[in-house]
Amino acid sequence: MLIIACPYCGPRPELEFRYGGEAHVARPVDPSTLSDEDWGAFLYQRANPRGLHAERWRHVHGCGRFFNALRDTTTDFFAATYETGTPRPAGTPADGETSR
Amino acid sequence: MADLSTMRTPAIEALVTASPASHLAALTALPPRTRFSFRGRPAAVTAFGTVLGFDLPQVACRFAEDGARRALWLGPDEWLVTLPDREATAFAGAAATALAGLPSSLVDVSQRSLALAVSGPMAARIINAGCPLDLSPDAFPVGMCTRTLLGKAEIVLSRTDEARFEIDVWRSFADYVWRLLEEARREFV
Amino acid sequence: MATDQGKTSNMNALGIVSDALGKPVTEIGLTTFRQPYTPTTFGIFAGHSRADLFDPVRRTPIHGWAEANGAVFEDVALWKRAHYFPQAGEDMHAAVDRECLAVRRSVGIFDASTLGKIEVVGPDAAEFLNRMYVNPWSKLAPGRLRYGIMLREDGFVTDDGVVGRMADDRFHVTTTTGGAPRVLQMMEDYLQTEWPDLDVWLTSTTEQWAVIAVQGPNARKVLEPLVEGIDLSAAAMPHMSVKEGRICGVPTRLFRVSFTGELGFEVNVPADHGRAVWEAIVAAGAPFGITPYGTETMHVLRAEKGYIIVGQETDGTATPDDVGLAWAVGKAKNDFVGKRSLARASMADPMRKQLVGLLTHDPKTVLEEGAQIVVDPAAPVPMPMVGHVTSSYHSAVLGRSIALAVVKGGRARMGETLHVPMPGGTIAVTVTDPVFYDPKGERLDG
Amino acid sequence: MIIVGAGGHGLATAYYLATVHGITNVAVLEKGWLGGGNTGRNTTIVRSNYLFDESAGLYDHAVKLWEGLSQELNYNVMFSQRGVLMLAHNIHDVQSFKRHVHANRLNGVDNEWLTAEECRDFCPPLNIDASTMRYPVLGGALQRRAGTARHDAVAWGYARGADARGVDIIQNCAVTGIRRGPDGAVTGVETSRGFIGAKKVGVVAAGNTSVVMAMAGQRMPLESYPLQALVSEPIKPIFPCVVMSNTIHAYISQSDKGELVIGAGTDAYTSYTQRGALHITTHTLDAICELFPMFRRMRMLRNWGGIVDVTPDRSPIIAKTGVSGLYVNCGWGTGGFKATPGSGHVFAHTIAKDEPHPINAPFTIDRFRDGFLIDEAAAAAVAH
Repeated sequence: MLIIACPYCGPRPELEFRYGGEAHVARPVDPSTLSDEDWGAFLYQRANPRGLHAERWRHVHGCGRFFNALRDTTTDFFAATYETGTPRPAGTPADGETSR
Repeated sequence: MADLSTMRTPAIEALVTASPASHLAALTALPPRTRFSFRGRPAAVTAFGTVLGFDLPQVACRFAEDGARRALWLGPDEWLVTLPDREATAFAGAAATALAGLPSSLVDVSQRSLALAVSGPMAARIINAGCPLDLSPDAFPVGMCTRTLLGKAEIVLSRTDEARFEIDVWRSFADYVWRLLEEARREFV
Repeated sequence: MATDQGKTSNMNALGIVSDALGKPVTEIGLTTFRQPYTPTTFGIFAGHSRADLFDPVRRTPIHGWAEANGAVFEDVALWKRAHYFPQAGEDMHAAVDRECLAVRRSVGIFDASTLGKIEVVGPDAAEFLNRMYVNPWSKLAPGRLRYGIMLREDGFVTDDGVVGRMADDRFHVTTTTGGAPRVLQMMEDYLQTEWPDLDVWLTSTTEQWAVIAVQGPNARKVLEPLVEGIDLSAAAMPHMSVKEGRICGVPTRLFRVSFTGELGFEVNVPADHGRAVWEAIVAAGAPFGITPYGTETMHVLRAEKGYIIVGQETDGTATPDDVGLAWAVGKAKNDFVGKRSLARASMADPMRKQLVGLLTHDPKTVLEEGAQIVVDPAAPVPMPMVGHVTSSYHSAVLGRSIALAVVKGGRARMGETLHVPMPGGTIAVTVTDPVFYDPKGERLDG
Repeated sequence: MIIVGAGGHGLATAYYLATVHGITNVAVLEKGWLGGGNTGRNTTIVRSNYLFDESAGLYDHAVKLWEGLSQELNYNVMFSQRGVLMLAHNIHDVQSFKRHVHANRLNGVDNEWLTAEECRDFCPPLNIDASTMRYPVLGGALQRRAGTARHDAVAWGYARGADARGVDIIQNCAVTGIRRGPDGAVTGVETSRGFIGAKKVGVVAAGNTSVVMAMAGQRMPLESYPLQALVSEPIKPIFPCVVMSNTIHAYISQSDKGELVIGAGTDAYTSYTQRGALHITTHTLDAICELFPMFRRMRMLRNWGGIVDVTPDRSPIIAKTGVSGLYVNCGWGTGGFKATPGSGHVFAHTIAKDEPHPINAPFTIDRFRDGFLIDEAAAAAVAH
C-alpha cells in the first residue's frame, strides 16, 4: 500500500485517498469555443507516461482536499506532493522522466 | 398534539445495552451533543472564534476546547464544532449575526453522527483492528483528531487522553462500527 | 516462483545468475517479490469481513418500525430499504397493488431517508449550481424547489434530484440514494480544482435528516393538524415549495413535492426524531387508512407518471433529451458541466434511443425488464434491436400492464406496433407517451 | 511489416497475416519474452455475453475461433467450455443481467438466466444461504459456451504457427522509436537492437501502448493500471466452472493444475509496476470467502500483477491511426485474453487491407471525438 504525504495532514495510508487522474488538465474557460477534436482531447486523452507523472489525489477520508503529486509510475515513488492550483515544483524532471 | 421534540430514537441502543464491560477496553456511547460543520474564508474564521469563545485551531489535525465546547480541525477550511444541546439555539443565533456578510457556511449536523468512546489500556489496539493509522502517542498524541477509516466506515477519531479515544461516526454506520469494535474487543471482556 | 513468492528463494537464483553472467549479485537486480512470503489462508485475509461486517449495513431511522410492521427489505447500495409491506396471505404483487391504490385513493407513507442530501452554502451557491446542473438556479426564489439534472462532462446523465432554495445563499440539494457519494465527490472536484474562487461550501446532510414522504389526495389533511408555523394550503404552499417550521414540536424542512403524481409532502426532520414523527403521522393518518409503502410501489407510481429513475431509465449513455428532459436544460446558460459534449456529432443522431411508453396488446401481459424490442420479429439472428424495456409493472389504478422503454427514434414512433421477442413467444406492444396516468397533472393539487 | 508486442494478440495478428492474407514478411518485436506480459498473467476467462451489438459481434467472433483453435493450430490450447456464471446480488443486477440475456439471445450469443438454486446446482461450492450473507445471491447469468483456456499455450500455439510460415519473432528487442518519412508515414522502428524498416507497424503492446504511441507523437485515450490476480495451492477438482460477481468483486475458476485462480481488481492509480497493493487482493478474498466459505482455509500461494490499458468506455481500440502506416490494437482493459483470436484476426485484416474488418469498424479512436462510445462499463457498471 502506498503511503502518501497529504500536503495538509502529512503521510497517510493510500486507503484514505482517492486517485483523481492526470493533473494540470484545466477545464477550458469557454468549452463552446473548442473544436470537437480539442474537446475530445480534453475529455479523454491522457499522457499516461512511464516515469514521472503529475497527478491528482483527494484525501477523501482525511481533510477532504484535492492536491497534486509527482509520482514515478515505474516505481510508485512519490517525488513531491503540492497544493492544487500551484504549479509543478520547479526543478523536477518532465513527465516520463525517472525520479531517481 | 403531542410535543415529540424530546423523544429521540438513537441508532444503536440495543447494541449499547448488550455490550459487555471491560476495564482493558471499554466501549461506551456518548450522550447527544450539538454539532456544526463550519467552513469559511479567514475573516469568517476569526469572527466565528469570537462567538465560540476561543480561536479555531489552525494546526492540522488538532482540536481545541474550552469547557464543554470543542472545535476539531478537519481540513484547512473546515471545522467540526461540538457543544451542549442547551447552548445550541443561542449559539446558532450569535454565529449567524457574527457571520453576516462574511463568506462562510454553518450547517447543523447534530444528528448526522453519534459519538462513542473507547478507553482503557487496550484502546489503541482495539481501534487499530480496523484503523490503519499509527496510534502510538508520538504519532497520534492527545489533542489530535482526524477523519480516517475504521474498517469500511469513515470516522472522525480524536484522542482525548492517553488511553481514551472518541469516535464520531455517521448514524447509519454506527451499527457497523460498534460491531467491529466489539469483535476486536472480544478477547478483553 | 516458490511458496515464498521469491522473497528468500530469489537469493539462490541470484547466486546462480551471478555465476553464469560473471557479475556480482548486487548488479543482477531483483525480481518483483510480493507479500505475503508464506502461504496464507484466505480466511486470514478476510478477517472480520463476513456477514454483517462484510460491508456496513446502513439502516434508516425508521427501519425498526418497518421491520416491526413486516417489511421485506432490498439492498440499495449499502442501505436496506423497505421493498414492500405484505399483509397476511399477500405476495409482492398483491401487496404492491394494495399500496399503490391506497396512495392514489387516500394517502400513503414512505421512508425516503436514504436520499442523498447536500447543503450548498455561500454567496456563490446559485452560481455553483448553475455550473453543476443543466438547470438555471439564479431566479429560483427562496422557498421554492426545482428538479435538477446533473451530467458528467461527457454529456450523459449521472444523477438527479429535487433542490430547495432555503435562502439566497443556502440550498438543500437531494441526490439519488446510490449516487450521494459520487455527486459530492464530483461537486468537490469542480469546486476545489476548477473554481476555487467561488465562495461556496458543501456539507453532506444525508444522515442529518429523516425523510418521510406523505403522498395522496388526503396527505394535507393528515399533516395539517401536526404542523406549527406552516400553512399547508394550496395557496400558501404550492407544488414545488418548501417551508421551515415544526411538526409535532420537532423542527422540520417541509417540502411539497411529489414523485407519485399525487398531492404530496416530504417531511424532513432531524434523524433521531424520525421514528417518533413517523409514528405520529401514521396515527394521524389512521382515519384515512394511511398505508406504508415500499420502494416497489414508489417505482410503480412514478412509472405511471413517466418519471425516470437514474440508473434504470438511464445507464450512463443517456442525455437529458434522450429521457425526455430537454425542458430542464437552461437555454440561456453559456456553460454547465457536460454542455459542450451535447454538441458532438453523435448527439444529433435521430436514431438515438428515446424514452417512450409501451402498452402490450394484451393488457394482462407484464413485460420483463431488460427485454429487447425489435421492429421485425421474423428477422434472422442476429436480429436488429431498437431498444429495451427499462421499467415494467402491473398498474393497479389502470387495471393493466405498463412499461417504460428506450427506443431508437422512439418519439417519432408514437402509435407504432413493435415486438418483444421472448423465449416463449413474441409480445406485441404499442409505443405511447411515457405518461400513463393523469397526463395533465391535475392530481398534484389533490 | 512490424508487430510491436509478442503477446497473444500480437502473435495472433502475425499468424492471421500469414495464414489469411499471405503476408509473411513480418517481424514481431518483444521487449521481454514471448507471452511474458498480460498473456502470461491473466486469469484466462473466455466469454462473449457482452451487451452491445458491436461488442457481442467482436467477442463472439473470438469464441467461434476459440472453438476450433486447437485443431487449427495443431496445438492444444486447452480451451474448456465449462461455463461462466455471473452472479446477481440486488434488483439492479437482475435487471441489468436480464437485459444482457435478452440482447445476447437475439444476437445469437448464448446466455441464460438461472435462479439462485440453479446457480448452486451448477456450481456446488457456491453459498446461497441468504441468512449468512451480506449480499444474497438472487440468481445469475450463465454462458455455457464460455470457459477458460491455457494462456501460455495460446501464445506458444500462435507463435509456432506464425514462425512455421516465416514470421520472425524477435525477443529482448524493445522498440525505442518510430521513424517517419517526410510525408509523415511510417518508415520503420528503432529498437534496442537497431533499426528495422517497415511500411506498416501494428502496435499491440497492451499496458505500454501509450508509451509506444507517444514515439509517433500520438496521444491516446488510455490509462494504464495494475491488475492483480492470485492462485491458491493446488487441490483436486472441486470448482467446475467460472464464477464472477461484479457487485462484490469476486472472480474465480480452477486451473487444470488444480489451483484456484482468482482475479482481483485494478489498483486505483496508473502504474507500470506490475505490482499493486495488498488491500486489492484482500478485498477480493473477502468476497471469495463470503461466496465460498469452504475456501476460507485455502492458502494463497502466489499473487502477481499485470498492466492493463483502459479506455474511457472500457471497449478496445482496433484501428488505423492519424499516422499513415501505423495501426493500433489496445484498450482491452481487464478483459483482453478472451478476445485473442478474434482480435488478431480482425487486426490482421485492418493492417493488410488498410481498412477495418466490419467487426472492428466501430472500434475506432475517433469515437472519443464524436461520442459514439461503446460503453460496456456504463451498461454493466463494470466490465471484465
